[in-house]
Amino acid sequence: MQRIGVFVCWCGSNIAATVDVERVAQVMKNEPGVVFSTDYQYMCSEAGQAIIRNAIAEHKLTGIVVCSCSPRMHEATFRKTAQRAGLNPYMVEIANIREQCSWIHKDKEEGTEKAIVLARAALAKVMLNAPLIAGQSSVTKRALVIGGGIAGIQSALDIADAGYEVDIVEKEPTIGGKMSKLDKTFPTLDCSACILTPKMVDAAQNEKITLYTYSEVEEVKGFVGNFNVKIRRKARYVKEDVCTGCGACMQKCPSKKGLNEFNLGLNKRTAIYIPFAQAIPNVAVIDATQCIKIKNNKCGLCDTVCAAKAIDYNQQDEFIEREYGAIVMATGFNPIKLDKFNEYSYAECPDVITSLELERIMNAAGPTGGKLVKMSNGEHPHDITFIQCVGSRDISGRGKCYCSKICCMYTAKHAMLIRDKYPDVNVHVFYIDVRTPGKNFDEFYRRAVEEYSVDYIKGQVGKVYPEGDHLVVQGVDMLANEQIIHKTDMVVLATAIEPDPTARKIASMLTASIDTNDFITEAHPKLRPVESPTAGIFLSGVCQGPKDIPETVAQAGAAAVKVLGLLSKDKLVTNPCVSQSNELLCNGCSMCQNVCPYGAIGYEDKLINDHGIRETRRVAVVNEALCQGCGACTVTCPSGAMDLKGFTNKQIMAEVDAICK
Amino acid sequence: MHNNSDKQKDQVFRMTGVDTRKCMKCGKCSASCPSFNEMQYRPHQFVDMVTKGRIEELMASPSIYHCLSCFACVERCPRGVEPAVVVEAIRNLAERKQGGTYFSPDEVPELIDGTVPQQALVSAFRKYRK
Amino acid sequence: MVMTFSYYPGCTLKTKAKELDKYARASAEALGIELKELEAWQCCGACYPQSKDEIATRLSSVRALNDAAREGGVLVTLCSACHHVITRVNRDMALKPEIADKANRYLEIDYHGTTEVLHYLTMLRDRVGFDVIKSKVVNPLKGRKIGAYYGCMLLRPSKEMGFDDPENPTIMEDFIRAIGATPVVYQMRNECCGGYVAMKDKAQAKKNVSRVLDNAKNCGAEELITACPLCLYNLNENGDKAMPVTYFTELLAEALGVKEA
Amino acid sequence: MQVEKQFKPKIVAFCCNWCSYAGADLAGSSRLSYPADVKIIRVPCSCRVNPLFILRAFERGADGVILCGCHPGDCHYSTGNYYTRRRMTMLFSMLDYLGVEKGRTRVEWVSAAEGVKFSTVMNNFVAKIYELGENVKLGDLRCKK
Repeated sequence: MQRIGVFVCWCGSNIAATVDVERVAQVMKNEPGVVFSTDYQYMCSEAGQAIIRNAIAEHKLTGIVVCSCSPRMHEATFRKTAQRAGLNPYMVEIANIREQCSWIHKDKEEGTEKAIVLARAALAKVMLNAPLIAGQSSVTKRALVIGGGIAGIQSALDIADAGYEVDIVEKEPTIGGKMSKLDKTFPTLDCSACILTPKMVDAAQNEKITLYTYSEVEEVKGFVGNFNVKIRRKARYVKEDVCTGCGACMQKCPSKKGLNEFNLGLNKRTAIYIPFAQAIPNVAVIDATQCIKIKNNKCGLCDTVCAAKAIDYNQQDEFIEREYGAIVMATGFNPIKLDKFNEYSYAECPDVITSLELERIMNAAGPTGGKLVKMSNGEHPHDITFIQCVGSRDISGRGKCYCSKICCMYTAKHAMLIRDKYPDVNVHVFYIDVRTPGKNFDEFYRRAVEEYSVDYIKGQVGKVYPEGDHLVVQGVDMLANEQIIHKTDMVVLATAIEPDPTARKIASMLTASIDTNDFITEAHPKLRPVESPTAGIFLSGVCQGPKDIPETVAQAGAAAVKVLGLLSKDKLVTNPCVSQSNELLCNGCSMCQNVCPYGAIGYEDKLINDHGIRETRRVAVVNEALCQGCGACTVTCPSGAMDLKGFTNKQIMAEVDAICK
Repeated sequence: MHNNSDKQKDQVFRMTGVDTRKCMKCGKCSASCPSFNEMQYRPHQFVDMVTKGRIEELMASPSIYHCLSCFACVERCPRGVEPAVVVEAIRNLAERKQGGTYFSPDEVPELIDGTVPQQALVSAFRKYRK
Repeated sequence: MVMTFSYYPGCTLKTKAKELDKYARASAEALGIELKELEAWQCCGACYPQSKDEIATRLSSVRALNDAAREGGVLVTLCSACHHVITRVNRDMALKPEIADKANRYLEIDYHGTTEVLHYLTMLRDRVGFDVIKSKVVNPLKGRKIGAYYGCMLLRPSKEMGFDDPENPTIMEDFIRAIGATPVVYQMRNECCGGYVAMKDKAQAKKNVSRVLDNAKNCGAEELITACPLCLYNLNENGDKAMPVTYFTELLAEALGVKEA
Repeated sequence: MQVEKQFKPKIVAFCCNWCSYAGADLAGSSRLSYPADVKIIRVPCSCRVNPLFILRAFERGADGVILCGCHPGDCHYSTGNYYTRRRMTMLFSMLDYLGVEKGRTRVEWVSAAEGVKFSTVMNNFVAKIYELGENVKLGDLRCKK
C-alpha cells in the first residue's frame, strides 16, 4: 500500500493569489492513499525541501506529489530532495498548478478547483509509480562545434583551453564568418579584422582544435555523450595539406567571372581562389561551376603554376565519421533576401546597397579598396540615406516579425564613420525607433547626432527610385508631419537578419527544437539560455536569437562551460523512463522494431514459461542505452506487450480517469 | 460621447477587420501616399485616430475624399494594418449618415465633357454616395 | 486548337473604350482564342467595396463569376478596374464565409469562388505564351519606345491580385518585347494616376498625372500603354497631351496585323 | 427546486513534453489565459498517446480530447508526430462514425515557442466544445454519478 505525501507550494503569491492552496492541501489530505498533506510558501527553498524530507522520514512516505510550478522547472529539484530522504527519485510527481493553472486563470474558485483536479491526477499517477533506477552511459571526451564564425571559434577555443579535443565544421572554405566581413565594430570602432584574425589563428594553431572547413554535417546519430556524426568534406580540388597559399594560381587563372562571395558579389574573383588574405586555412579552393578545366577539360593553368603540386581536379567529396560527447550549434545568420522589397529598387539600382555590403565597401580590403564610392559609376557620393528596419518588425509576410537588434547600432556606426572620414557627405537616417540598450550604446548613438550631425528622421521610406544619376527617396518625417522627396546618391538598407538556412536542417538532425523563425529554442529563456532542451546540444551566437558581437562571445563562452561540465563527467545518468517488453505478451511481430527511431529494439529467442507452458519464443528486447523513451512502440504493439516506464498505460489511464471524474 | 466613440470604433473594426493597434507608427503609409499633401489627416493619423476613437473628426474631414484607393499603403505596411481600408470604412460611415452624399447626380451634366468614361461616373457614385 | 474562355468586357468597353475591346477580340481571334462574352453581364461597379458589410455592391460580380463557373470556369477580364473588382470579390466568395453566405442567399445560388479570373495580359502570358505571340507578329513595332503604365488596380494588393511583382512588375514589358518594341522601365509605372478623383478634384489628378508622365518622359518613353480606360482618360485629360497613351490591345492588333480588319 | 447545472465541459489535453507542454508553460508564463476546463496530461511524445487513452477519456465522461505535438519535422524523437498524425486520422474518423463529433477531437502542432498559439488553440477548442454541448456517446453509465 502506497503512503503518499502531498506538498502544495504557494510560490509566494504566484500560485496563492489565484489558488486557495490551503484548501487544495486540505482536500488532498482526505484522498485515499494520502497520509500527509501540507502547504508552504516556497517549496523549492531549502526550508521547503526540508519539510518534504522530514515528512518522508516521519510518515514513511512511499511517494510524493508536489503541486507547484512546471516539472520542466523543478522536477529535478524535487527528485533530488526525495533521493536525499532515501526515496526513489522516480516516486515523485509534479502537479503543474502555476504555468498551467494559477497564471492563466483569474477566478480563484475556478483556479482552486482545477488545481485540485491536477493534484488528483498526479496522485493517481504516483500511486502506480514504480521505483526506477537510472542507468549509466559513457561520455566521448570530444566536442563538435558547427559553424566557424566568432561564436564557433570562441566556443572551440574555450573548450580546447580546458584540455578537451574539439572539432569545428564550417561550410565555407574559411573560418571567420560574418565578423570577418565587417570593417569596424560598435561602440568602440575598433577594427573587426584586428580583433578577429588573432582568434582565427589561435584556433588553427591550437593542437586540440581540428578545423573541417568547406565541410558540412551530413548525419547525426546517437545521444548525449555519444553522438556519432558524419561529416561531408566537400571537394576543394586542392589538397589542403599540400597547398601553401602562395596565390600563384589565382594570378594565372583565366576564369574571372565568379562572384566574390566574401565581398557579397560586389566584385568578381577567379575560379580558383582564396576567399581573403587572412583566410584560415590559407588554402585555395576551386569553384567547379567556373573552372574551365573541370567544365571543359581545357586550361589546367593552375596545376602548371602550382609549385607545391596541390591541385587535384579529380578530388571527390569525402566522408568522415566521428564520435562526440557534446555538440555546439553556432550556425549564425544571413541578411534576408530583398526580393519582396522592390519598393527600395535594390535589385535595379547598384547604389542601393545593404549595410553588410557597405561594410565591404568601407573596408580597405574590400572591392573599392576602402574608398566610399557609388557602385554605379565609381563617383564620390555627396548624400547618403540610411533606411532602418528593412524587413524587421514586419508581420505582413514579407519580412521578419522580430527586431534584428543590431541594425540601430551599426547604422549609427556607419553614419558616424562616413561623417568622420568624409565630412562633405550629408548623412540621413530614416528610423522608426532607435533602440540602443547596451553598455555605451546610447552614448554612441547620441555622438552620431550631436558630434557628427547625422540627420535622424523619424519615419519610414515608401519608395526609392532612380532619377538621372541620383536616387530619389520618398519618405515621411512624422514629427514634422511632412512627406519628404529627397534626392540622394546612395541608399543603405539596414536589412533584417535571419538564421542561416542550414540551422533548420541541422536542428532536425539533432532533434533540437526550433521556433517559427528558425531560431533554435533554448531549454529555458532565462535560466538555461545556452542549452537546447535536447541533452548534449548547446547554443552559441545568433542561431539562438539576434545578438551583437559582445553578446555572442559571452554566449559562446557560456556554451563552452556547459560543454566542459558535460565532458568532465566520466559517466552520464541515463533516462530510466524507457520502454520495456513483457515477454509473456510479446508475439514477436516486429512492428515495434519498425517504428523505433533509434534501432533500440532487437529480438531474441527466449525460453518462456507461459503459465506452465514452456516454449522458445521470439520476443522483443529493448536496449535501454539506446531507447530514448518516446513511446512509439507502446502504441504500435498489437498485443500490449510494450510499455513505457514512468509513463505506463495504467498511469496515463489513471490520470485520464482522475481528470474526467 | 466616450461611449459613442467606442461604438464607432467597434463599427470600423467590424467593417474592416483591421486591428489598428498593430500599427507601430513607422509612417510607411504616409511615406507611400500619393495624396499626402492633399489630406488634412494623413494615413498614419487615420490609423492612430481610429485607435483613439476620434472617428467623428475623421468623418468630418475632407481627407476621406482624397484617398485614391491605390493601395500603396496596404501593399507596403509592415504590420498588415491596411490604412486604405480604414479610410474607406470611415468614408462609408460619413456617407451612410443622412446628408452624407458627397456627389450628386445634379453635378454630372457639368462634368461630362464627351470623353469621360462610364467607369469614372460609376466609381464616383460608388465612392462618394450611398 | 481553339481555346475558349468566358469574357467580361465591362461597361466602358462598350462605350468610351471601344478600341480596348475591339482590338482585344481581333487579336484573340488571331491567336486562336475564342472569347465568349457572358450573356447579360452587369457593370462590376468599378470600385471594390472594401468594407465587409457592403454586400449589394458585390453582387453583380458574383453573378458574372457564377455564370462563368457554369461555362468552363475561366473568366477573362480586360479593364483594370473590372479585373480588380472581380478578382477580389471572387476571393471573398472563396475565403470570407460571412460575405459568401449573404451573397449566395441573396442571389439564390451556391458559388464559392471556383472561377479562375484571368486578365487578358495574364491570358497572353500563361495561356498563350509571349514567345508564341512573338512568332505570330507580322508587323513588329520596331524602334518604338513604349512605357507600360500599370497603375494601381492591376497590381495591388498583391496578396489578393497575384498579378505580378507589385513594385517591379514585368508582364507589360515582356508584352512590349513580344510585339517587337522596346520597353522603357520607369519607376512611376505602378503609382496611382488619381483616376478616382479625376472628376471631382482636377488639381490633384493633374498633379498625379504629371508625376507619372514626367517620370516616363525622363526615362525615355515616347508613348504609353495601359489596360485601364480610367487611366487612359485621366492621363490624356489631365496631362499635357504630349505623350500618346493607347490601349495595349491596340498595339497587339497592330503587331498581329489585324488592326484594320 | 433543482437548479439546472451549468455545462462545464471536461477536456483532456495530451501534450508532448518537448514542444507543446513547453508551449503551454510559455502560455502560462506569458499570462495568456484559456478556460480552466482544459486539463493537461504530459506525455513524452504525442506518439505515446494510445487511442485507448482517448476512448477511455470519452468513456469516463470527457467532452473533448485534444492532442498537441511538435510540428511535423520537428519531433524531438524525429518521427513520433508522424505516427500520431496517421493514428489520429484513423481514430477520429472512427469516433465520428460512432457519433463522437469531429469537433470533439483535434490534433494541433504547437512548438515550445508558441505560447500564443497554445492559448488560441485551447480557446477555440473549448468554444467548439461549448457549442457541441455535453458528449453523450461512448460514456460508461456506470461511471456517471
